[in-house]
Amino acid sequence: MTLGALPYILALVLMLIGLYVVVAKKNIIKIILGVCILEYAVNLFLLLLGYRHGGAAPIRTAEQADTSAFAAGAVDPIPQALILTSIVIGLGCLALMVSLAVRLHEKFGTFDMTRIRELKG
Amino acid sequence: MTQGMSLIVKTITRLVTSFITLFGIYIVLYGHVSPGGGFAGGVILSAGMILLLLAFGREQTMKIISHSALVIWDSAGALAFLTVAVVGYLAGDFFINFLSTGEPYRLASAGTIPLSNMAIGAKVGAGLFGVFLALAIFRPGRHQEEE
Amino acid sequence: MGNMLPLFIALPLAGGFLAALGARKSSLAGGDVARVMALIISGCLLVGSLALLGRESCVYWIGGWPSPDASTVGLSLVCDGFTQMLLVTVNAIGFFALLYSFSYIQRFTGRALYYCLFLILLSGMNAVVLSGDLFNVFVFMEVSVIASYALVAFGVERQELEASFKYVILGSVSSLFVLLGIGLLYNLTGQLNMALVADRLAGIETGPAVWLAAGCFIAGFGLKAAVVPFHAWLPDAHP
Amino acid sequence: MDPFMLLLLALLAFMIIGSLIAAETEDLLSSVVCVGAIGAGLAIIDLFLGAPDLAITQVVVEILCVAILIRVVLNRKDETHRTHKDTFAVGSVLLFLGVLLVLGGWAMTTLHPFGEPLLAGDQPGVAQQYLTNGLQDTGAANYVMAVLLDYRAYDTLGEATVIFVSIIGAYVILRQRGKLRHDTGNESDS
Repeated sequence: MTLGALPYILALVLMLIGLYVVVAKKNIIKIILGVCILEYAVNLFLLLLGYRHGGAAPIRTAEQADTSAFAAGAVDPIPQALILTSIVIGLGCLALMVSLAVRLHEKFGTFDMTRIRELKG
Repeated sequence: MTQGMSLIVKTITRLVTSFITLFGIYIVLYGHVSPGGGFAGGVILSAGMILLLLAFGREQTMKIISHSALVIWDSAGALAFLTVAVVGYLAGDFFINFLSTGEPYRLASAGTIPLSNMAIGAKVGAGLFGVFLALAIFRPGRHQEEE
Repeated sequence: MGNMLPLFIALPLAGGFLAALGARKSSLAGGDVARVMALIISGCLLVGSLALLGRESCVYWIGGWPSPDASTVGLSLVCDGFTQMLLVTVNAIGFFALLYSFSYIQRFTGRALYYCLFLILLSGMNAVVLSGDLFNVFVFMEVSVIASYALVAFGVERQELEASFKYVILGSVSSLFVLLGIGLLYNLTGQLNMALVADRLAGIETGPAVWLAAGCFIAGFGLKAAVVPFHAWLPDAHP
Repeated sequence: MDPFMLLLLALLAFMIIGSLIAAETEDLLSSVVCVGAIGAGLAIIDLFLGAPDLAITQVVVEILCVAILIRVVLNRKDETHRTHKDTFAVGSVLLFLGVLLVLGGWAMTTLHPFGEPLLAGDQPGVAQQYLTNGLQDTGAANYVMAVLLDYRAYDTLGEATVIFVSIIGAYVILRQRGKLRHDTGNESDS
């Protein structure tokens, strides 16, 4: 295993922890938090993909007049744009999941998935 | 929640909220020359209004901003962003940057990008605060007997 | 003819935003206006997709960005034979589902919001079918899928809420798998345009990273489409 | 190993430990707070990896998420942790995740290594074109905004629609009543 892949693998570990929470936990809020962790991990992975050693932020100031020097030293802007979109999508999903959780708690009086299944019908 | 928090919190909130709103507007307007942008600024605007809601309670806040006004701002922001795209379509291509790009590093540069940022900022600010307000005014168990 | 393509997305989106504007004022009138608008827009889309049928394939570049051979900076809408067929299918099913739902939706509150969600679902599906960019497919798949989460829970009864919650969780996890796959492909090829990604992938040898990306896409889209090993959520959500 | 890399690995370890605590703690409120700490760690990593836009957005979104989740968790009772634990199911899940970790880790060693993305070379990615031509093409000094709102503005239309439709969905789900009663006279939502 080379060192160059170590940050990727740590992001993968974070993803799998999120997946574990989603699959193994029975509490609605815990499951929502698991989806949040998974989303952070995927965002982190995309961010790690875009970095280059010693890279500067892709925001130019008036002092950086030389375009080719800037283009050779800045980090990749595409993953950042993708992550911004993905953060927004995650926030939308979170709003929807939280309102569903509130409604489920009102109807069943609990956040426990197993008891919600028992109560059905 | 209904009555709001203590006098200290209310006073501080009164002082701070205007600055939070100002910072949110700054982040929205300068998104194309410095870090930030419509989405981050919109979330800051909605966070300022959430602070108002938490400090003063929902009755006081809903006197200032009603729920239907929030829905209208939300849809209007989305429509404004779509309008930028459609005007570009009429001018040649969907989402073409139909304004001149101007001189870089100035506020009035980059063509349609500041317009889009403003539309997204209004939309996101109103929409997220609307969700929080809907969660706050949701009272559980009020119509349990109807089933 | 390619100039018509953005309207398949812009028209229902505008309808959806306008329908939400009318949702608060007076619910009954807002619902009726939204219904007429949804009917007109859906009919226009059906006619438009039928008119596209049988034409030669075309590519529409959004934003007017030039497309040099090596790499493309803009996003594209692609319309070839298969896309035309899918477009007709999506819009025909949308139109007839809308006709059927007129009487069904009468018994619910908040009908303007229903038409808003329906139109946005339709525009998301049209955009997924037309898109020529990997990340764009992801974004508009999220648009249509989030609208369908809300539509599953529209009656806010117990079983609808539970089914919708399961659907949201599985849907979110599967879209994150798709996003992971897109990230892997972007790292391998440096492109997001589908044609260019395929082009570059043919040039490099198929290593484990490509297999991981393929596995992510199969798991993600499989969960969304409920193909056989991933079908557990479907009976709950569509009773 | 240079200090930059050490710092990055320390922050990643912080995020992993935070997520483990969030997964295993029994109190929902502390779980929510742990997820907030993970988001803060992600914001710091954003700053280190040259993404100030993302850092701002991540911090404010984090605050909003934690505020919403705490609002939901407070004052709602919950007794999930008293239910039985199924050791066999947890064990099989862990086994499956371990297999995924080995396979995925093996695949990730064959990616372009960290810090050397596909930007230069004989077949450069599309990002190099954005970095070279962005200022002349769009006039925006912030290249992320140039990509987000000009080159790929259509994506951002989708993003705005996502947030719009999820807000409308939350309104729909939080309506007081789904079905009309017998008389259609008083129709109201939320």
